[in-house]
Amino acid sequence: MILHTLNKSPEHAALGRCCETIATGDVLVLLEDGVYCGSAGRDRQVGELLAQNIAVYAINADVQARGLAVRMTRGVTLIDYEGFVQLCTEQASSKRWG
Amino acid sequence: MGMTLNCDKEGFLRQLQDWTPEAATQLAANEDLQLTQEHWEVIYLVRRYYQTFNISPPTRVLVKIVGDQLGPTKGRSIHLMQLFGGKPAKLVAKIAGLPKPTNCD
Amino acid sequence: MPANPGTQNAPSIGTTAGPAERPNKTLLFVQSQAPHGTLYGQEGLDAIMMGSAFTECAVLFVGDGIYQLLANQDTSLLASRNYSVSYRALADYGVEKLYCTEADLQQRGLTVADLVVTPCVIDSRALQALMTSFDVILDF
Amino acid sequence: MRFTIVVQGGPYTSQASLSAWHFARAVVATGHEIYRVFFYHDGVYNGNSLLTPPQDETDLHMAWCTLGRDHGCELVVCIASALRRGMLDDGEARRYEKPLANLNKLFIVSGLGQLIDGAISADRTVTFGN
Repeated sequence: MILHTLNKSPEHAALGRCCETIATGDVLVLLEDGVYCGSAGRDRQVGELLAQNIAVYAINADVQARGLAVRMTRGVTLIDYEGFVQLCTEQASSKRWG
Repeated sequence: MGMTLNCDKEGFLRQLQDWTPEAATQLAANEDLQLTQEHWEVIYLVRRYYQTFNISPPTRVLVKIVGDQLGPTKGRSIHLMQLFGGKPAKLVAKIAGLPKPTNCD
Repeated sequence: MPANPGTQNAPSIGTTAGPAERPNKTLLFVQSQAPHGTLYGQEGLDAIMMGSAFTECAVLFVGDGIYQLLANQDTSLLASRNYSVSYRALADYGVEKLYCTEADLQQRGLTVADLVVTPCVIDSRALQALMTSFDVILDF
Repeated sequence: MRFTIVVQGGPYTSQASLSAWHFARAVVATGHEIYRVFFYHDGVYNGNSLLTPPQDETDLHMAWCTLGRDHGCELVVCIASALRRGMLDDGEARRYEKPLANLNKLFIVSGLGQLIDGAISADRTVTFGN
């Protein structure tokens, strides 16, 4: 399965394209401005993914840097870069959306 | 004898628009190469290809298009190496007035 | 500048190492940017052409990436490289598999007749299967 | 596992190269191996030895150099991307008759074949761009 990375805020079409393409068993890692996609008020599409049991992660350093620590959607798992590496080893390939 | 061309240290034209058949003859002479009909058909083919597709073909692709357009006996790397030496795409680019290849392939 | 122990051992350039001894991984190149606004498309195409020297390669155009294939691009006034026509040479490089989605064409009011080459048009389910079927995805 | 990391973003323009650097360090820290870091597109600017950020900001260029030196991780800059953006090593500066070279010697200038080789030879390829 595929590890998808998304580094753009919900303003950008990358989120929609990612959500259309992501499949059951894939995982999504939000990084850089992508972490806004998992924050309160901006999380509609990420919420839909979570409802489909697609695992969504966000890079903690990006969340903290943007002041989003208390605003992240329940169900989005915060990870450090080591966790990111671990997820890469568990998925067959990776796809960048941005 | 020979015309004076504005070339860089490696013998590539600095300005591609300076290319003429006479320039090609001189560029080849600078490489101790005398152009025959078989050279010219490759030179013109490559220039046409560049003008059509905006790319200089690497040797692998050069072999294919020479084969497609000039016949299978000519579409072999040995034929192109006999004409243009060990790195045919690079020397063809130089003589045909195509952009200097990056040290990429 | 720091001392450099590594440069003397620089790998040989380009394609000198033959693909034969490598695992036969397949590559999917994804073009997602419109042409000319950024250089992603042009440099992505360079990578595709290089990839074709090594292994089986395919190209997927997503979103505005499909605009790279729009016919009638004339960059002479812009003084920029018109690499749209270079896509027509991809077959000579052995790259035959080009894909885009029906939705991306429709959203942009395009049909394959508007493009310089004819990609295979797929739906979003086939898109998932396509991405999964390649060993490596390279995004531009 | 062996990772190839592709960096397409320039330092101090987007976050891509900072993310890639954090990721690269984590690869090493978790006992995995970096097969190659390939700098493409604006990513080639990471090799610029003239980068001079303020002292209280992360020096990304030096950060890459440290990674390359301490972990023997191969830092490869795409030659075509580098030349058109004015990133030259000594050899290319001579070849193109340019007055100076600005690419740090810890970075290797090589062809796009190294990107493809990296993608084929590593177990995983991860791309960072903007």
